[in-house]
Amino acid sequence: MRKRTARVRRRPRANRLGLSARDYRGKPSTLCKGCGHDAISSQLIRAFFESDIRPHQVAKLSGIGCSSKTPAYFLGQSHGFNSVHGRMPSVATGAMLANRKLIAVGVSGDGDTASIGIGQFVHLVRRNVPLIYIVENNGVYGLTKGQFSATADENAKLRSGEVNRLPNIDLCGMAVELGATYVARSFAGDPKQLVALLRGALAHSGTAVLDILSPCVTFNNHPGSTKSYTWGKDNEEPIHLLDFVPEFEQIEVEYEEGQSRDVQLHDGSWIRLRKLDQDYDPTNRRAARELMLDAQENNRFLTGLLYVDPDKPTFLDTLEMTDTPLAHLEESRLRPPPEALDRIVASYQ
Amino acid sequence: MRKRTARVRRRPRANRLGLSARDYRGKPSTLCKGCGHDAISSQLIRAFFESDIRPHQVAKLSGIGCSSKTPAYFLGQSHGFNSVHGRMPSVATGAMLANRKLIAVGVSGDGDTASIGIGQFVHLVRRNVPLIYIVENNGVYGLTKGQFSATADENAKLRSGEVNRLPNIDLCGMAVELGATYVARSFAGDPKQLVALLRGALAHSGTAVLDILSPCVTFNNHPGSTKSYTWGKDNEEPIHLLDFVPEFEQIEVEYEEGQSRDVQLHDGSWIRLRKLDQDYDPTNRRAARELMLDAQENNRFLTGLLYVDPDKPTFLDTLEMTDTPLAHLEESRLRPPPEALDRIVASYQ
Amino acid sequence: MSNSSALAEAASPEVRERPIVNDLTIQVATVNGSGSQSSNLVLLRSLFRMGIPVGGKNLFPSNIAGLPTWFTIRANRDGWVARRRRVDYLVALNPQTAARDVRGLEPGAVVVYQAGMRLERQRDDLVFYPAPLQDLAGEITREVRLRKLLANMVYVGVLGELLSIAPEAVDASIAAQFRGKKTAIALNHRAVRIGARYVRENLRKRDPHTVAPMDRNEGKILIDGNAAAALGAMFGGASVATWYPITPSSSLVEQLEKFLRRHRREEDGKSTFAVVQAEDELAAVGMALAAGWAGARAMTATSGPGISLMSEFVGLGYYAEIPAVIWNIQRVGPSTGLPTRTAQGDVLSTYALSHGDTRHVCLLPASTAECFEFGWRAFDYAERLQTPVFVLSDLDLGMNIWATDPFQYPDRPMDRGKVLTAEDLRRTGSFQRYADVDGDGIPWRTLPGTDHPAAAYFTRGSGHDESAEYTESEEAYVRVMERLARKFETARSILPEPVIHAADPPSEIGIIGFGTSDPAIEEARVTLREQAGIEVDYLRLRALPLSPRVLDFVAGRRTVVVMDQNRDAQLLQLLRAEFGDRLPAGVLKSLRHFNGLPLDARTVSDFIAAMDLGVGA
Amino acid sequence: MSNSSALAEAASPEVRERPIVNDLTIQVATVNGSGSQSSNLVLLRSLFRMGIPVGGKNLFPSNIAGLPTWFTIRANRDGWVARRRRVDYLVALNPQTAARDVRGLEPGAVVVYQAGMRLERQRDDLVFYPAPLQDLAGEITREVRLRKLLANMVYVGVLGELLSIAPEAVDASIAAQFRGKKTAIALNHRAVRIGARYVRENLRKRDPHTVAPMDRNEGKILIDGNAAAALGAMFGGASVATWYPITPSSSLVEQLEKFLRRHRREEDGKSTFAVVQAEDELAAVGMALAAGWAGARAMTATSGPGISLMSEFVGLGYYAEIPAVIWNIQRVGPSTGLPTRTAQGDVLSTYALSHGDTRHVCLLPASTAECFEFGWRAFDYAERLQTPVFVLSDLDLGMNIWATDPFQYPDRPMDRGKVLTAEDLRRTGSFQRYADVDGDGIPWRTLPGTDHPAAAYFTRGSGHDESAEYTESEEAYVRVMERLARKFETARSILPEPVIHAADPPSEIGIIGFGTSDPAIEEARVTLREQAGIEVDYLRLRALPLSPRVLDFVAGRRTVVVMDQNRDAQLLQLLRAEFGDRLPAGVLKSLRHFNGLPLDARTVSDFIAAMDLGVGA
Ligand SMILES: Cc1ncc(C[n+]2csc(CCOP(=O)(O)OP(=O)(O)O)c2C)c(N)n1
Ligand SMILES: Cc1ncc(C[n+]2csc(CCOP(=O)(O)OP(=O)(O)O)c2C)c(N)n1
Ligand code: SF4
Ligand code: SF4
Ligand SMILES: [Mg+2]
Ligand SMILES: [Mg+2]
Repeated sequence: MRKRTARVRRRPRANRLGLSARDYRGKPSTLCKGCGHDAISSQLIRAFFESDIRPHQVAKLSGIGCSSKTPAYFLGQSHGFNSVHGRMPSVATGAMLANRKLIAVGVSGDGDTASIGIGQFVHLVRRNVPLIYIVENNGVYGLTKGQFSATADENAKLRSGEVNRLPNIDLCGMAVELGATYVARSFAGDPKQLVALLRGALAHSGTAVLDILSPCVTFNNHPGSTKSYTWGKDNEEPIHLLDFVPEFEQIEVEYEEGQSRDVQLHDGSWIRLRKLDQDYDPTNRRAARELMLDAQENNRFLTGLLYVDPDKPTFLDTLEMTDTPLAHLEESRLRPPPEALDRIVASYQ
Repeated sequence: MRKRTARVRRRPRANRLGLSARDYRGKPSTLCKGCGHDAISSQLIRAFFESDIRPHQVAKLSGIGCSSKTPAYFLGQSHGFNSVHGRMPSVATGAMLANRKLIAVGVSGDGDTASIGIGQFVHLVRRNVPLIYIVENNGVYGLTKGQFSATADENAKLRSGEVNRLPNIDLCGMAVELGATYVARSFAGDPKQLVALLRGALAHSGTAVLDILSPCVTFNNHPGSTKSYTWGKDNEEPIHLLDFVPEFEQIEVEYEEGQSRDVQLHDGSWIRLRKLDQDYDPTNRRAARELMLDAQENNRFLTGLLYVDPDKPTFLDTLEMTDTPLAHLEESRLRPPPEALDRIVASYQ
Repeated sequence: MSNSSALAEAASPEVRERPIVNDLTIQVATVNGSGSQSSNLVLLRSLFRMGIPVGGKNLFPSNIAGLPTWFTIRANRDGWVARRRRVDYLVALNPQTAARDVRGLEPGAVVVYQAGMRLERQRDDLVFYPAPLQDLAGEITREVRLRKLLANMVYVGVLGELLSIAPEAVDASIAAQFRGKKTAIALNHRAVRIGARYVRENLRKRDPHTVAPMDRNEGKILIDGNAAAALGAMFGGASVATWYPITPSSSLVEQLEKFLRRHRREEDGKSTFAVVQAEDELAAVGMALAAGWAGARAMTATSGPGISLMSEFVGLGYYAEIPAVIWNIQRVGPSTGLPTRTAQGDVLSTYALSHGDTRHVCLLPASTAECFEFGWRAFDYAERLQTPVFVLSDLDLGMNIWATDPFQYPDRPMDRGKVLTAEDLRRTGSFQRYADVDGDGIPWRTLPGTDHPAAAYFTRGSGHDESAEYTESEEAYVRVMERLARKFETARSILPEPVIHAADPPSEIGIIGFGTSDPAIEEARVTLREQAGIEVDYLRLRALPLSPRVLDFVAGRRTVVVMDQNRDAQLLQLLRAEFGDRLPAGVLKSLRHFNGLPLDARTVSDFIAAMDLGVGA
Repeated sequence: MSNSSALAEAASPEVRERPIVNDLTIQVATVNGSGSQSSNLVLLRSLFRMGIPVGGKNLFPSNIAGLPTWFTIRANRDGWVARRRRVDYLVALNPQTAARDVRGLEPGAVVVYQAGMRLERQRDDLVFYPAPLQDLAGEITREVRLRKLLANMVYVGVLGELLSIAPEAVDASIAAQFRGKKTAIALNHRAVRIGARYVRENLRKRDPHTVAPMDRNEGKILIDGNAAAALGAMFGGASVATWYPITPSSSLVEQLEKFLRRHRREEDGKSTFAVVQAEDELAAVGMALAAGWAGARAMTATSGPGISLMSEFVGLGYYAEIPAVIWNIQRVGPSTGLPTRTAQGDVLSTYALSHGDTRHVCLLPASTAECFEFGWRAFDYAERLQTPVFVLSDLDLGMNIWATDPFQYPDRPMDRGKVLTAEDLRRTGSFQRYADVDGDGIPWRTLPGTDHPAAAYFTRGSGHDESAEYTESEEAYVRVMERLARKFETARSILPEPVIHAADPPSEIGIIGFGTSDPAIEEARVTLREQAGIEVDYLRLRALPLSPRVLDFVAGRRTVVVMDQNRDAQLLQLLRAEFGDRLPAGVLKSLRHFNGLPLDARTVSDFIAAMDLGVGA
């Protein structure tokens, strides 16, 4: 069997937990050689490794599709759940209800999220469930052989010549509209940015939506495609350069004043945004919406951290659950004593 | 049985078709006395009457809920289809595919649309299917006795004291984000505005989304509710005054220059927007998004025609169907001749 | 044996002249949203407090206000509380239906009504007691809304006086109903007294019905099945409950949440549970399954359309072997159907829910006590068997009010099933998620978050082998599917056995039923025995897959009636599909009742009495 | 009679020395995405053009590229094209599986493979023909991708030469495969010739297999079931097709759209159809039902998970009586299961899809010809019966390639069912949507847009009476439900009858099956007759609800095998559930095959040969 996941680039042999990158790998990928999804898996491996996450704490959730298969190809020491088409959000929510200590990473496709799954996407975002929600966006249904998905751009063409006559759904736009708290767009061909965004997402407390252009080399990588590697490379406009600075590292003043912006995330770590053309403030929802509107109207492929609200309470916070994961509660905390039943029964007499 | 629908206010006895308002009525309503939904039914009756629509051309579609029952209470001479919960959009789409000459009016509730039905809502709007999509929005599930729906405002309280801890879904915001072509917000307690918006929707070619605050007198009309009549009356801020001017009426220059704005709709008729505080241009998507963001952030109840794009092709246009409704095609146009089968068979030899 | 086609209902009065004590059906015909529910509950509870067996059934429309509603109280000294067709006392408050309601009465019945409605003109074979309920309430208040409400309590007073209901019982019931609200209690007391006074001063008792104290309710409680189910779930340690509102299941989770808030908050105010209103049933069941996967005691509750929507996810639960409890409070289908009427119409579709070869464990409670018991046991079965477990209740059981002995606190610790901890893994080194280690078809699992490198496995609804690896291997697929079939046999052996009532020696005639058919069947058995000399043995199913004891029960009998509250004789189909040739030919007879009303005893007894009972009869 | 447990497959060679002509199974083991599909089709078509009965089955993984795939061609002079377990010629191109593939061969089998793979070391009882396929292709091009593709065509040349496939047939098949693409045709011709040359120059024929022209394919075509279904639908006047992609049903609608674009555009370029890719299966079926409601000939197609998701809507279709056609191309469940494997696992769940008392008309095609025929007839049934009609195909039928006689153009005009026009209404003045005017349980309907004030009615999934008015009346509910049951009896009487093959006098042994079990059953019958002297009569079901003829077939036989391609013996369950006591005891025996592969004849013949055939045997 070929092994194609996760050739993690030069890095320390072990992370602060003493684990090697190998401990973060999964089964060999069975995706097409060159599929964008495999590139994303590699960056996931790297991000979890670099962020010193204990693999057993992670739950990997997905729907159905080529993209949704990928949780088998990273973090082999984490529980995974490849569920049903379009329903990853409810599965992630249920898992987090049962065990709030889990670190949930959900992988979905554009078909899985924007078509059949858009309802669950909306409600997950609205709830701000702690979850890294990765959309591996290739504008087509890979696994069912290349039909257009709802993120395909208007007038995009398939290799067969088929034209998409419907406007695309902008998942980042939707997410911000719905009050999402961490919204980013990235590109499987931009590993550096992606790993920073993933590490930022790991440091974030609520839902982190990452809409990642992830070319389908088999069905949507032809000249003229607006989801191909070439298109991505030619059109990517990062809105800033991103560095992730863990809490335990000192933030060094490395850039000139006004050249960068630091946003502190929920766990105390920082995202450093190095200014490019403009000074973009991702904590400003209005600015985010304007930027996205501009991108939508002018078909610009803006990548980076579009919006972040580090402090909004998560769904789990609003539920006021006890600290112990519900899954770990022993019988004495789950089953009220006989006296309670007696009292209740008495109230029905 | 009580009769409580549709006491249409003073108006000519007959419309241009020679029909009276009575021809536009339905069965007696079985909703609670005072329910906002009944007020909307009355304005629907009035709008169809005033716009001289032949009742038999209309198809009424709905999901499940108190709101979704209302198609039985107006336009008794039109076919109606009270389908399943949250799926009115697909039913409307299917009906229009079969018969593109129908005038489709869909009625849904906030539970029906924003909870279980949000996925179909998104895709209907994205397709721009010709349909007047009315959301009778009361922030609760009326028919199942008053649970919060996803349009309930954050921190809204039920009579029981139950607090909603989740942010609301702004259906108009979603609609504009998704490229909707006619987006309006209104209030069951503002019949004049509502009837103009409905008539405008009848003149529009694509999807017209009307998100109408429609108080539930039984479960969500208490002091402190943000979906009550009182709240609506106290907080409604019309962004303009609206008049509908049918194509056959001359637009008279009745207002001073700069005091009003006229938008011509697809069928040639006009919506006249009389300026209030600001000069709002509903054909400007960016302005619409800004306005809605402002409303969202400051919890303002802005009503009126938020956005309109009269010229965007509808879903039916993109399908390039023949003019005859598919449902009316005779056998000779549906079944290719034997020679066609022979040719096809030959190609498989 | 008698072939009479219309036996009377059990213990029904033959002689009108003698007083008829503690055998009475009261029906209050009103309009929903009019606030008569409190009065009806006070009436019900008053009889209950007098120690008389009672039950209350609410026949309500699928809307919120303004449509006809009938609340029926049956009080019966012998304990029969199934629906009864005959109404003895009609309280006719709804002008929309009064004429029809009166028309439907049998001769001798009583009508209490708002004076002025002129119902007395309609028939001359009834006893009419008009009373100016509104005016009488007007003595207390002129405020319209309140007066209307109090008028309802006036009829309680009227009935109390006419039937000799103990005033202390009424007072106590009012106090219980308006718990703590002093003014309300006082006003309602007054309304009752005014009603009673009116009777004493203006009406002459002309009917034989009366009640008298008994001692049949010692220690008993009055409760609806959904509340009982909720309590059972709480004492079963429910930790995650996800749901989407739908009649008649909403009140299960709504009451569960109330109980949990009261009894499952810890000292620091934090909860040991999460109740989540999902965006729809697909999300509700997805959350529940994932929570079960992650180790919570997870449940959801729904009805008809919700069950259909859960279909895809439930197949995943079956094949990926995930515990969760799903209550199906059945209502009348197909489609939206009659959402406020009762049925047993989802037996087949729930048992085989989802595409492909799927089968589900179903528990079949027949009483509020079983709702409670299955409420906690369902979690044990789900976690033991690692599969979605359905509990098939129905609207009649779930939303109507039943008297019951107090619930039995669970008699055993929770069974959390085969879960390997990190410690276990440190001992064993590894595990295979889907291997049949113990020969019972049930594999071992680990929970996400288990701190051991070998703990993780990958859950999927696609083909997998014993190690939970993806595979398209024919052999692996067949092995897993056959093990699942074996697991289902294990389920068959551990689920609640049927309850069998058989004469000694056994009767040649039997009946098989389940769920809310129970009270009507039991009553019919007595009627048949007492009035027609027919002894009917009875097997009540309590779970699917079917127990083999059904075969023993059928074997050797001449006729076994299969009772189905659905059109398609679903239970009969299931018996036939599953037992096939093992069933003797010509023995099973189908009795179907599917008009949305709870089953009544006469439907059963008339059917059996009219059967050609064959040789020797 | 013989009890031997392993009969040979029909007409299989006993003697290896004599040449074996036109009885051959070729299996090409490769990796998906490697482009061998064209070569396999050329091979298949070449044999077809030689007049030899053939069929092609693709066993592919549920992924896009890089995983093992096996394409199997069976050529058989007697016309048997069911799957056969024995492989005579293995073309081993996939190093991942070569060892296992070779291990699985029976002695004497042939292996063609890339020289250097060293497979010859593995066994000494096989015939090995190594060939440097890649190098040979390298003679044509050095371009890597193209060379890889052409290497596939080289093996066609190799096999052609080894088996004496007519070169003209190969050339013509290449021309057909690459229709019009001149360069491609030329390159592939060359590759074939290079392969053939290699054989002539380097290999000695050491196996008995060979082919020779026949005339069994006169006028026949090669087609997959989904294309046939699509054609049937088009000639049935399909006007609205809504769908959501899912294997193995996607190719049905994708091909339908292609046909429609070519044959259902009018002179002005406008379409007389709409094909819509919906956002999911709920929307797809919702659109289809509403389109049917509004008068279109509406359809959708899906598989396993999609069927489950359609459940709620389908119940609405049943109860509100709306025509639509739903193709279920069955794959292996439960859940995601094995999406690229075949099964008959949705029989029960589709037949009773949705909560409450629902039943659905199902058509059961067994051949591409029936896919075509049911493709158009399904609309007639749906509109006549005003109900969703399912067509239960499967992956084997839908996606594999079958030879068939050309399809019969529909022999009757479309049946648009009972629709009242404005004119009709002007005559009658009014109508009742759900009244049983004609006694067949089928009511009349009007279409939205009908220009008459009495035309409109209100469609709902909630309780309704004959006038389509909302009601919660028990009586109205029961009336409507009983009429629906009557309508289902009408369906039973008009649906395609079973096909029965019975000896004269009838055999004591029978088999009941449906769908793609057919070719294996037919082959097995011949094997049993010829090799074991066992005559097996055969009833092939073509529709649900079941025809009463099944009872006649079972009656009087000693043993009737019920063939199910599922674990749970779903057809057997259905027979028992529906016919109950009318089935004689001890006659039905279940034969289940559920490993995801198409059924082969030996599974059937071994089972029957090994049965204890009872008295006198
Ligand atoms: C309910 C259901 N419908 C349809 C399918 C078939 N299906 C499998 S994957 C897929 C689409 C995948 O597209 P996407 O999410 O974009 O993933 P990609 O393969 O492109 O990564 C579909 C429609 C399914 N598995 N389940
Ligand atoms: C699949 C399904 N789930 C749940 C229900 C129960 N149900 C009926 S109406 C309704 C909510 C209605 O709320 P909304 O759409 O806001 O309408 P309203 O009654 O407030 O007008 C629900 C959940 C149902 N009918 N079907
Ligand atoms: S088909 Fe496309 S999305 Fe799927 S694995 Fe291949 S390249 Fe990736
Ligand atoms: S419950 Fe609320 S929404 Fe329903 S009819 Fe009554 S007022 Fe209207
Ligand atoms: Mg995709
Ligand atoms: Mg509502």
